Amino acid sequence: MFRHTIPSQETDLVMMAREITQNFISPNAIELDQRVGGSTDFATINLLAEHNLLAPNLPSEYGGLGISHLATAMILEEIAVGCAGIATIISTNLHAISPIITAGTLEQKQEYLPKLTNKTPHLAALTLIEHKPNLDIFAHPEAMSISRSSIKVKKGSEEGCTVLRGHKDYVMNANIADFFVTMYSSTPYGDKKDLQVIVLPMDTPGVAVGEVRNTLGLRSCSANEVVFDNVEIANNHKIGKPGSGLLVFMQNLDRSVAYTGAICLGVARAAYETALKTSKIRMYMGRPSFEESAVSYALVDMATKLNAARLSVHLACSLIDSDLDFSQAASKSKVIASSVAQEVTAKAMEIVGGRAYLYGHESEKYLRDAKMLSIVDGSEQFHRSLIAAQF
Amino acid sequence: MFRHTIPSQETDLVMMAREITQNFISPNAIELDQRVGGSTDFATINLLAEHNLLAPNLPSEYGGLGISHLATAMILEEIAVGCAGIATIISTNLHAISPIITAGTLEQKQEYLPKLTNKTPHLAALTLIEHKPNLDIFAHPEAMSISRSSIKVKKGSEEGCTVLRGHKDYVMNANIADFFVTMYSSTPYGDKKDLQVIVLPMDTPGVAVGEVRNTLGLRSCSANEVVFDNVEIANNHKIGKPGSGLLVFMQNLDRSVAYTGAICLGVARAAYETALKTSKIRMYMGRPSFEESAVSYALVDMATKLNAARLSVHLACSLIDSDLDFSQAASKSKVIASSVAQEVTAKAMEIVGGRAYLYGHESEKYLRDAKMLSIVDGSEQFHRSLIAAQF
Amino acid sequence: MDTFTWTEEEIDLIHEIRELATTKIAERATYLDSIGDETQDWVIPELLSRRNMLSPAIPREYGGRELSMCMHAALVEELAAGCAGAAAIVVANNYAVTPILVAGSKELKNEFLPYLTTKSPNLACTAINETRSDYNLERPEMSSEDITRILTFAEHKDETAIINGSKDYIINGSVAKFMLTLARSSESKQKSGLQFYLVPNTTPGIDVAEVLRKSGLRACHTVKIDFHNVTIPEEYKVGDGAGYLLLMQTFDRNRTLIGAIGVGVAKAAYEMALEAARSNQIFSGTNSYSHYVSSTLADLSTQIDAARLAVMRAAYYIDIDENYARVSIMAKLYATQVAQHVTSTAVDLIGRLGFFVGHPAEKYLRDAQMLSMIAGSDYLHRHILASQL
Amino acid sequence: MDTFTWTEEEIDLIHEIRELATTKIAERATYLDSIGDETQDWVIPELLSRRNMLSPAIPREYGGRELSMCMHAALVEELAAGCAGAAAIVVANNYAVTPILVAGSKELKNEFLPYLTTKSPNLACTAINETRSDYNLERPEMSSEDITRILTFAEHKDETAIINGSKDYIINGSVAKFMLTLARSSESKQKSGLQFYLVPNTTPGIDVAEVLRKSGLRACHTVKIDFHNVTIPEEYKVGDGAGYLLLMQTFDRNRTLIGAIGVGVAKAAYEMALEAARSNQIFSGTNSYSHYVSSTLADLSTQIDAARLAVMRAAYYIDIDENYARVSIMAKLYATQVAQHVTSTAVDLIGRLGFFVGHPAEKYLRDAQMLSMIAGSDYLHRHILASQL
Repeated sequence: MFRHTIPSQETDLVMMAREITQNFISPNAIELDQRVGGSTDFATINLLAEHNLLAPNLPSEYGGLGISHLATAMILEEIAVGCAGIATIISTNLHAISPIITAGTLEQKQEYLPKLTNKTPHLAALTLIEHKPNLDIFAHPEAMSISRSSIKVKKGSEEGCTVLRGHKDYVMNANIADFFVTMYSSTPYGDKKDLQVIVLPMDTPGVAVGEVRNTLGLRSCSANEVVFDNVEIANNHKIGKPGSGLLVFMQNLDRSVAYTGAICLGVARAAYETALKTSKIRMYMGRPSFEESAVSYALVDMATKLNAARLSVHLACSLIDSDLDFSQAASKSKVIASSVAQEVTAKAMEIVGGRAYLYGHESEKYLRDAKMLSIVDGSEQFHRSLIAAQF
Repeated sequence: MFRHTIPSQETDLVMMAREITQNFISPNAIELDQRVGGSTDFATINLLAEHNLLAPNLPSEYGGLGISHLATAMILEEIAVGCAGIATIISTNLHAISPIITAGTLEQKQEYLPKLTNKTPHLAALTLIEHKPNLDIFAHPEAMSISRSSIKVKKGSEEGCTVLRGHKDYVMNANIADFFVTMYSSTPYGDKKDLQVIVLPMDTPGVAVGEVRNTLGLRSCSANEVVFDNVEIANNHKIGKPGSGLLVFMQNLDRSVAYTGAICLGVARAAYETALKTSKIRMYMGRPSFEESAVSYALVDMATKLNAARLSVHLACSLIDSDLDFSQAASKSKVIASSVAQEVTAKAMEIVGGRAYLYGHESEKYLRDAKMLSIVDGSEQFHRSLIAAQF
Repeated sequence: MDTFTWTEEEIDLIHEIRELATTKIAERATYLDSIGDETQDWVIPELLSRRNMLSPAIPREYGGRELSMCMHAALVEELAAGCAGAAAIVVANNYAVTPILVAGSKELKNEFLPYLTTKSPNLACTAINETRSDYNLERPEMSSEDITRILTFAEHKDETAIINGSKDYIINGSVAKFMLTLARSSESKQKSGLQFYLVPNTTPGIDVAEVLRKSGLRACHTVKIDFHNVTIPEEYKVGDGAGYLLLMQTFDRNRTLIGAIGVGVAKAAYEMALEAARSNQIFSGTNSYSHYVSSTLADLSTQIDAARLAVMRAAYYIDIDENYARVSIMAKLYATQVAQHVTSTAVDLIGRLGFFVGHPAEKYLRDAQMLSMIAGSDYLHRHILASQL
Repeated sequence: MDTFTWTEEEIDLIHEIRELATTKIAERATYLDSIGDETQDWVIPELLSRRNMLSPAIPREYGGRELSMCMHAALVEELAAGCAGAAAIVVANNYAVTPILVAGSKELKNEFLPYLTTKSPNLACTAINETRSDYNLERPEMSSEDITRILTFAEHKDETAIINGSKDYIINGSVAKFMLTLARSSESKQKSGLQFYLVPNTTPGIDVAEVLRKSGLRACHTVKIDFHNVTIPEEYKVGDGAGYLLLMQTFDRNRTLIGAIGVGVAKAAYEMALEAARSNQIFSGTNSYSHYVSSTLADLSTQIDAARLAVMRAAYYIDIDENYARVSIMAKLYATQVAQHVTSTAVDLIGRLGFFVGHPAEKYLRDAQMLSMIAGSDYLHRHILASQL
C-alpha cells in the first residue's frame, strides 16, 4: 500500500468538506470552544446533514453516500482542520452505528441507520465504557472497565427482557442524539462473557440525559451523563448474540479508531499550518522567525512526522476497505496520530509564541483538542496493549 | 542542598585529576578504545596508583585519601571526560570494596582495603549478577538474576566451608584484579534469603579468568569470564551474615551507582564540549554552524540537561556523605545521568557531523561509552523499579 | 561541605504556606479557573497578605519578611503546588520590587515598599513588554532590533517625566498600587536609553486597554495598559540611566522564581497521579499496568527533583551573588519543560477523568503551558543562553 | 482505489532475498564487522551478483532486473535486515547508475551498465563529496557557499577531459569498475558549471588516498580518492551541462533507498528484541515487566510501519514520476530517526548481552547511526526541506 488514492467523486466530496470547513466551520470554532456548558452548533450539523456527511460511509441502501473508509477519514481530517469537536460528533456517529452495521439485525439496520442520512439531522451517541465519577480516583477505564458495569440488571417481566438501573457518564452526543449504543454486563463485575451491546432510542422510558460534562478539549462535541431508571430492554434492542458484547466492542473499536486518528491529523495539520504561516510573518530578532533554523527545522520535523502519521491512518482505512486484517494497523494509526498530534500542537504553540497562550487563540485550542483526542476511542497505552496482545 | 561544595584540598585533587586526564588519559583514549581484546593501560593505572586515586574515598587508616563521595564523584567525572573506561576501572574498585567497608570484618578490611592504596596498583573486581551466556536469549539480568545463580554449591570438608563450581561472566577488572567480590546462592534458583556475598583473592585455587568479552563501549575497562572449578570458600571469605547477600548487594549498589552517574556526566561533558568547539569552527552554509540556531539551541538544551543531571548526581553523593537517606536519590542520579548522556552524545554526533561517524573519532566513542554505561550498575529501567518500590 | 539546610522556622513557614496553598488558595483557584480571568479577584491576595506573603523578599525595615532567594523559591514552589496563578501574583510583585531594591532611592523604598507588606493587600507590577508590529509581511530594513526594542517614551520636562506608550502582558496590572514601567528616556535607540519609572496607579492617563484571557494561570489577572501623557515626578526614576542592566538583573533574578512555579505545578500533578495510582491499587502485584505506571512515575519524580535542584542552585547563586544569569536561565528552561512534560503525562496516567474541566490535572496542564510564555519564550531564553556557552 | 500489491513473482523474490540476507550475508557481515573495514571483501558482492542483485534497477536490455523503485526499496529493506552494509553496497551502485540511466548516452549505457549485471561481481561508485577546509576559524568572506561547492576541476582539451581534485566518503570506491565523478567543467562557480564524468577505474591517476574506518556499515568499504590528471574521453561526460539537476535528481531518488536501509535495520533490531522477549517468557502474565516491554515493542513496531509507509510512498512517487523531492527527504529523515531510536531501544530491551561485541543488536545500533552521515547530514536534509515548506 504505497499510496492511497480515492476515486474522483470521493475526491470531490473531500474538497467539498474542505470548502464547508473553510466557510462555515473554521470561522465559528473558537466561539464554540469558549461557550460554556455543551452548547451545540446546530447550524453546522444541519449543513453536514444537508450534504449527507453525518455518516458518509453508510451504504446507499440506507441513504448514505457509501464512500470508502479512506475517503471518510480524509473528510474527517478536513473537518477537524476547522474544528476537531465537530469532526468528533461525526466520528461518534460512525462509531455508534458500526456495531449495528456489523452485528445488528436487518430490522435494527432499517430502523436506525437511515436516521443519519436524513436531511434533518438525527445523531447517534455511544457509551461503551464505564467511568467512576470520583475525581480523586485513578480511572484507567480502558484497563479496568471494559468488562465491568455498575449498572444494575434484573430480569424484566417479559421473557428475555432486561431492566437496567444506573448511569453511564461522559457520553458524547448524548444531548443531541436520537438513539444511542451502549453496553452492560448481565452480572455485576462479572465475566467478559456477560457483556451485551444494545441500541436504544433516547426517548426510551426511563432514559434521561443528565449533567453536562465540560472537557479539556473537543468542546463543540458535548458530553453528558446518561441515567437509566428502570429501563426495560426488549430483545430487539440487543445487538449480537448473548455474550458477544466484548467481541462486538473490540471489533468496532478497531473499525472506528482510525477515524479518531484522522481527526488527530486534522488538528495537527491546523496547528502546523498556523505555525508555519505565523513563522513567516512574525519577527524574531529582526527577521521572520522562519529564517531561524531552530524554527524552520522544527517545522520540518513536524511535517515529516505528520506525514508518517497520515500514511499510517490511511493504511488502516485501506485495509478495512480491502477487507484485509486491519486490527493492528488501526491501533497503530491511533498511537502514532495521537502522539504526533500532541507533539505538533505543543511545538506549534512554542513557534507561534505570545498570543498563542491566550484563551481563544487557535493554537491553544489545538493543544487542548489534541490532548483530549488522546483518550477518545482508547488511550495510546491501551492501543499499545492491543498491539502487544498479538505478540 | 543547593550547591555542593568541597573543601579546597579536595578541589586540588579534582584539579589534579583534570590535569592527569588532559596530559595522560585523553591522548590515549582513542587508541585504547580500538585495541581489540581487552588490553589494559597499565601506565595510566600506575599513575593513578601513584596519586592514590584508585580508591580515593578509602579512609586514611587503610592508606586512602579519605575524601568525600562528592569529591570522588567529581574526580570520576574529570577522568571520564578523558576516558570513561579508565573511570570505570576506578568505579569498579569502589563498588567492589563497598561491601567490605559496610559489612566486612575488621580482618577483611585490613587484608583487602590497603591493596588499593598501595603505590603498586592492586585492583578489585566485582561480579554480583549472573548472565546467561546465550546470545539469543533476552537477559534482563537485573530483573531476573539477582537471586539466581547457576553456580553449583556443595558443602566442603571443613565445617562451614562451601565449594563452588560454575562461572560468572562479564566481570570487569577480572584480568587485572588482585581480588574480587562476588555473590552466590546456596540453593540453586533459590530464595533471596540464600544469597551470600564473598571476597576472594584472584589466586584462590580453582579460580580462573576465562575469555575476554568485547564490549560496545568502555573498552579500556576489560571484561572477562571467571570460572570456578571446585573453589573452597572458607568462612573468612564471606561478607556479612549468612543470608544477608541481597541486603549487602542492594545497599552497596545504592552507594556506588552515583559514581556511574558521575562517569555518565564526564562522557556527556566531553561530547558536549567537542560539539561546541566543532560548531564554532565547522562551516555550514557558509558560516560557523554555531550561528545556526538549530545548532546553538540544541547545545543550550544539552548544557541545561547536563547541568540538571550533575546536580542530581551531586545531591546523591552529598546525601551519602551526610549519612542521610540516599537510596532514592542514588537511583534517580543514575536514571537521569544515563539518559542525559545517551541523548547528549547522540546530539553531539549530529552536530559534529561527517567525521564523527568514523571509527576512531572521539564523538563516536562517546556515544558507545554512554550507551554501555546505561547498563553498568543496573539499567535505567531497573533503577526506576527501585524508585517505584518505595511508592 | 557547604550543604544548605533549612532552619526550623523556615521549615515551619514552608509547611504553613503549603497548608495555605493546598487548601484555601487551591479552592479559590479552582473557582477562578472555572469563571475565567476577566476580573481581578482579591481573595487570594488577601490570603497572602495575611501571611505577609505578597512580596516576602522585601527587607524587614519596610515590613517584609526579607527572605533569601532560596527560601523565596521554596515558598513559590509550595504556592504553585496549590495554584500556579497565585504563585505568579507573588512573582509579579517581586519583579516590580527588584528594581526598587537594587537601584531605588531610600525615599522610593520608604514610600512604596510598605504597600506590599500591609495586612490589606496591595499588588505591584512591571510594565515592560510591548505589543509589537511583529506581524509584518515585509522584512524590515533594520536588522538590529532585539528584545529591548521599547517604543514607550518618557519625555523629561520641568522635573517631571511624561510617559506615552502601550504595554502588554502585565500581570497584576489592572489594580497594581504602582507600576515599574520601562521606557526610553531619550531619542537614542540604543540600550543605554532605557529607564525604569515608578508609576503610581493613581496617576491620570493610565488606561486598561485590554484584559487578556489566558489559557492557564487564570488566578492572576493580566492586562494590556496604555499610557497617555502619564506625568510623574522626576524622582520616580529608578536607577538613573542603568535601565538595561537593571532590566537584565530583574529578569535574571526572577526567572528563577518562574522555574520554581514550574517545579510546584509539576509536583502537584505528580502527586495527584501517584495518589490516583495508589488509591486504585495500581501498585498491587497483580495489576498488569503496575510496572509501566510505576516506572513512568519514577521518571517524573526524577525529573522534578532535578528541576528543583536547578532552581535551588540558581537561587543560591543569587543569594551569594555569584554569576547567576546562566544558571537562572537553565533553571527556568529545565523546570518549565519538566512541568509541561509532567503535567501532560499525569493526565495520561490519571486517565479519562483527568481530561474533564474541574479535575485539577487538567488545570495543571494548562497552567504549565503558560510558563513558556511569561517572561519571554523558550526560544528567547535559548538565544540568550547560547551567547553565553 | 489504487492500492499497490506485489505480484507473486515479486513476493517470491522478496522471500529469496530475505533468506539470502539473513543467512549467508548476515553471517559474512558479522565477520566483516569484527575485523573492521580496512579492505574490500568480495563475498557479499559475489552473493549479490549471483542473484543479479548488485544493481537491480538496470533495465533488462543491459542484463538487469529493471525493478521499480518500490520493489527496489523492498529488497533493500530485506538486505538491510541482514546487513545494512550489504544494502549500502547496492544503494551505492544505484547512485552511480542513476545519472547514466537518466542522462547517459546509449553508448555509455551499453559499455558500462552490463558490468553490474554479470555473474562475476563488479561495483560502481559516485565521487561527489569533497573534504572541505570547513574547519577554519575565520569566517570566510563569501557567504554563498553551499552543498554544491565542488572544487574538483575538469579541463576539456583535445576531446578529452582531464580531472584533478579529491573526493571523500566514496562507498565501493577502491574497486569500482567505474566512478561517476562530479566536477566543475568551467571556471564558473555557479551551479551550472557542474558536470558528471564517468571515469573507468583503469584510468591512470586515480589514487586511494585514505581508507575510512567507520563506526558502522563496515561491510561496505569506503575510501577517499585523489584524482591526478585523470584523463578520459570527452564522450564520458554524462548529461552535458545539466550536472546540478542530475545531482539533485540522483540524490532525491536514492535518498529513498537510504530510508529503506533504515527500515531494514530497524526491523532486524525490533525482531531480535521481540524474539528475545518471547524466548524469555516476558509476555507471560506473571512477569512484572510484561506490560512495559510489550508496550515499548508496540511503539517500535508502530514507528517501523510508519517509516516503511513513508519510504514506500516516496518510491511510488518516483515510479509514477510525481514530484518526489519532498517526500523522499521526509522518508529518509523519518526512517533514519526511527532506525536510531529502534536500535537503541532494542539494545535496552535485550539487556546486558546486547551490549557485547558479536551480538547483532550492538551492530544494528552502530549501523543505524551511520545512516545519518551517508548522503548528507540530517541538518542538511532539514535545510533543503525547509525551503520547500
